[in-house]
Amino acid sequence: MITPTHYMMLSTALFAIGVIGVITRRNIIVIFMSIELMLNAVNINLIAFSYQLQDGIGQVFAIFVIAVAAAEAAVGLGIILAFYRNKETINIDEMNVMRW
Amino acid sequence: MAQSIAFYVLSTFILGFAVLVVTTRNTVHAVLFLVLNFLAVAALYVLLTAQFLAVIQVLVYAGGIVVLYLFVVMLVNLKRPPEDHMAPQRHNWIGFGLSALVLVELGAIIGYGAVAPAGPVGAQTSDLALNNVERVGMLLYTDYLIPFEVASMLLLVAMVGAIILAKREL
Amino acid sequence: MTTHTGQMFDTEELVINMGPQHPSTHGVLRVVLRLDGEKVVSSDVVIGYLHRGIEKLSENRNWTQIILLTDRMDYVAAATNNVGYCQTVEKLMQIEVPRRARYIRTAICELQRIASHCLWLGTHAMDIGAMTVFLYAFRERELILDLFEEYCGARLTYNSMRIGGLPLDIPVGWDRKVLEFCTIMSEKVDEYEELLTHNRIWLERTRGIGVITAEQAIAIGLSGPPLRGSGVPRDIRKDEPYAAYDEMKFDVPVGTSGDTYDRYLVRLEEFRQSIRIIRQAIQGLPEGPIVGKVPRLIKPPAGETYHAIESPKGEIGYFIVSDGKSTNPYRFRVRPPSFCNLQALPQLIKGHLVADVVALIGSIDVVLGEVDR
Amino acid sequence: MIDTYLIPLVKILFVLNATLIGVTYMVLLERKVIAWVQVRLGPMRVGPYGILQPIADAVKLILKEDITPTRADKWVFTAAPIIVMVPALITFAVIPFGPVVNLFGRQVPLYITDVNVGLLYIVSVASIGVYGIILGGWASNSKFPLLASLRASAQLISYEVAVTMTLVSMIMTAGTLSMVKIVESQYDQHLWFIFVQPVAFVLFFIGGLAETNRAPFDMAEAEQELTGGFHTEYSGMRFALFFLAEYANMIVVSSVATTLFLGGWLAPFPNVGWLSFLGYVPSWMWFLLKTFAFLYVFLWVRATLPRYRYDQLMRLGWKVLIPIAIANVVVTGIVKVLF
Repeated sequence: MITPTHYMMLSTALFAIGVIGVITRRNIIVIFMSIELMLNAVNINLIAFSYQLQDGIGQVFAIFVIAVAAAEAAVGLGIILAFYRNKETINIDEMNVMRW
Repeated sequence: MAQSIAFYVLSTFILGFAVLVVTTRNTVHAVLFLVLNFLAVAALYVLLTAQFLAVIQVLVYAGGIVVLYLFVVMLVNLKRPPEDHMAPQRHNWIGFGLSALVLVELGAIIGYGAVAPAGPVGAQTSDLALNNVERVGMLLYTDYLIPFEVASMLLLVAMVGAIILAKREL
Repeated sequence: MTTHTGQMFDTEELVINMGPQHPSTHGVLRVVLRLDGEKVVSSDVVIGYLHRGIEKLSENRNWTQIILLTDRMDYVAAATNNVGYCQTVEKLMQIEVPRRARYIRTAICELQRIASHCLWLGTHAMDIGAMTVFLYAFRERELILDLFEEYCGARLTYNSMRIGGLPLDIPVGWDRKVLEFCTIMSEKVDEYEELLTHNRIWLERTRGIGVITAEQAIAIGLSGPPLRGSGVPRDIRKDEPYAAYDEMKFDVPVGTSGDTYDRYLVRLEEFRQSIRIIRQAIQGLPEGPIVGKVPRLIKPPAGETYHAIESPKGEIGYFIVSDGKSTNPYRFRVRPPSFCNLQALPQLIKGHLVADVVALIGSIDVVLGEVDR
Repeated sequence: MIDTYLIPLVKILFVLNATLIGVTYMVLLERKVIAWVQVRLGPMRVGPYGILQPIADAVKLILKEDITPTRADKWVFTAAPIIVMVPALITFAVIPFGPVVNLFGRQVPLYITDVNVGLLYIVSVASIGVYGIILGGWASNSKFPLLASLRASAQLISYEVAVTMTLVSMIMTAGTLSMVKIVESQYDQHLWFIFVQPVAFVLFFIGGLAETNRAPFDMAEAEQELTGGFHTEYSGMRFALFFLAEYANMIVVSSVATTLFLGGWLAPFPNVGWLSFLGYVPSWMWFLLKTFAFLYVFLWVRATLPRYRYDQLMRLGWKVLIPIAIANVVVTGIVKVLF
């Protein structure tokens, strides 16, 4: 029998993978993707509880999370493109100046 | 029983593809694994009777956001691998340590938490499962109308912002 | 760490090799495009993939054999090449061509113009994506090829002229068939117009694309429909009439804005004018001999001459030097219209999109056999 | 046991096979129809009137050498045609070919499944197909395919917005997302939705042409411009998959249009007395006939119109179709509230 604990474990593990990705990788696109993984981990939790409690609010919040993720991806990737055009790199360790 | 099998299979896919996303060197491959991960998550949503969200996950995440990632990956046509430069002050073990800490912490919360009750009986035929779209839609357009409108404003702002950032000359 | 302070890097330009093996460069034209996204920043036109040395070859052939070589230049308008060459030699030798021969030459030239424009229309429309027009245009071209086959036995490289006149008189009943063809063709031209002229997509694809002003066109040395599309009413048939054109009534269509659409309209109107000329030439065909007084051994006197006629693609001119001693020309040089018109291509496609490049190559109507010779 | 596993399995197999055969014959139909438009005969050599041509084509494509360019990304190159083909096929899961009928003494619905998010399912699955196109172009490691795949993906994403907005107004009209219920709702209202939402129908048709990369929006595979498009480097069976997926997508779009606008499996004029004999034609037959009519229009358009330019296509999508689609949603909403 699958209990909400199972879903929480899954979501925790997914979140941890996302954290590792964000911290260890230097390719900023991969870092962004790791953030998406973390957002998905959150969504899994929300939906699992929505199912458990038979309440649609969890799903509503998940939709908001997706909307925020879309906004984040659009702006973030725009910044990456603008940055790449100027510096020809997407290595986050080289993004160490506030202006150029 | 079938639900358990489905859950474990999907979990394996989700975690396995997530690990591949984080570890693959080739960014395009990483994006592909991300898509597969999202599709598996969508299947998990179906398992949780959130059909509408599963469809939105595929439509918005897999079909929209990740395509954007793929575009950017293809546009930043890199001449040298992005990983070859590493700041001297950078220590990867801190990252692993931190995430291990997060994992332990969350595990502890789950472990010490009250023993969770089993899933609701007959969830597959409940109202939320059968009229998923209506229920979620009702909530979105009544109780959460203002957050919904704020989210739409956020998307509009993000759209304008992305265009201004990415366009070379306006 | 490398810092590029104050320096803006642009996204890399994409260099694309269009051709020599590309479905819409009309043969073996190679265009090297430097693209910014899909926009053409600059381009190089590379030619010479079909060079056969026809001009040099001609210096080692006798005067009659060269007619056959001229077939191979603009192979979609071989008869026009023949006429141009024969008239140049006639001018050098001052041979009077009988009136009947001149009338038949006129009719053949105009038939050839329709055939060439049919091929142009088909491929040009095909480049822009309207593939049905291609087959319709080829259907009518087929009728012309049948007429040519009946007249001289060949369907592509006719070798249909001789110095001083024609090799053969027209077959019995040929004139009637040509008139029948004229009736069919004038209906079909309306059909093409129905498919394209007012088609929204066609208008959007051709209007304002590759605009070239009259001054620019003259400066580049354009001739034929591309020049007339820019509004310059230059047509050798009118300005320096040859064959029987001085006895024909026809108009020279000109465009106004010099874009792809105008060049298209000019050529479509030329279809109708050609039909008009053919009707006049066939209906008013005089009786008489078909060959003038030509010596057995063709050996023009020493001297040089340039003579140009209006081929479907523009001004095709022959410059021939004879030393008066040998039975082959001392120097043979062709001014091919495709080659001169092709010079406009880099200027035309600059700033346009890749899709327009194929439309513009089509709109100036080049034949690579003539460009490279 | 039979109802839960065997019958769905048989239906899946049947639909899958019928689709694949339909797709191959779609190719023949296209060649024939375009040939007739162009006063030609089309394929005539293989079998009487060329009806065995698809089989000959399939044999040829299977036997051809499967070339992978040297510097291509092998995995992605192999995966791309599959990614294009699979979404095109699994969309048929929710398309209703007919109502529940009595077959060998059993109540069998003539659709594989009826999910409560059917229409959104189709849209979302279709949005996966774009990956195959992007990746196919990218993995070939060649310039023309890359250019074509960038074109194609931008086109698909833009028109997806327009089509989805159109479908929103249809959802509002029908009041449901389930494909079966949409047809039933047309039965209840005694009106095909094409008469309720003519604007949406036109938008959907134009969007469908663009979504399936058909003329006049076929710049992704514009042979005259890009020497074949994103599948230039593909050969043999992999190319065939791309090719078949395009036709499968056409059938999907036609089926969805039939379901949404043309009353799905319903017979026309059920109220006209002397036309009641139309009701004797089986329901799936009506569905197929309507789908076929829609497909024919696809081919007809291809044979008639020139090709749009890429920027014009984007302008049409963003500045014409999407605003009209949104306005249509608003108008539908207002009408719904008022009446």
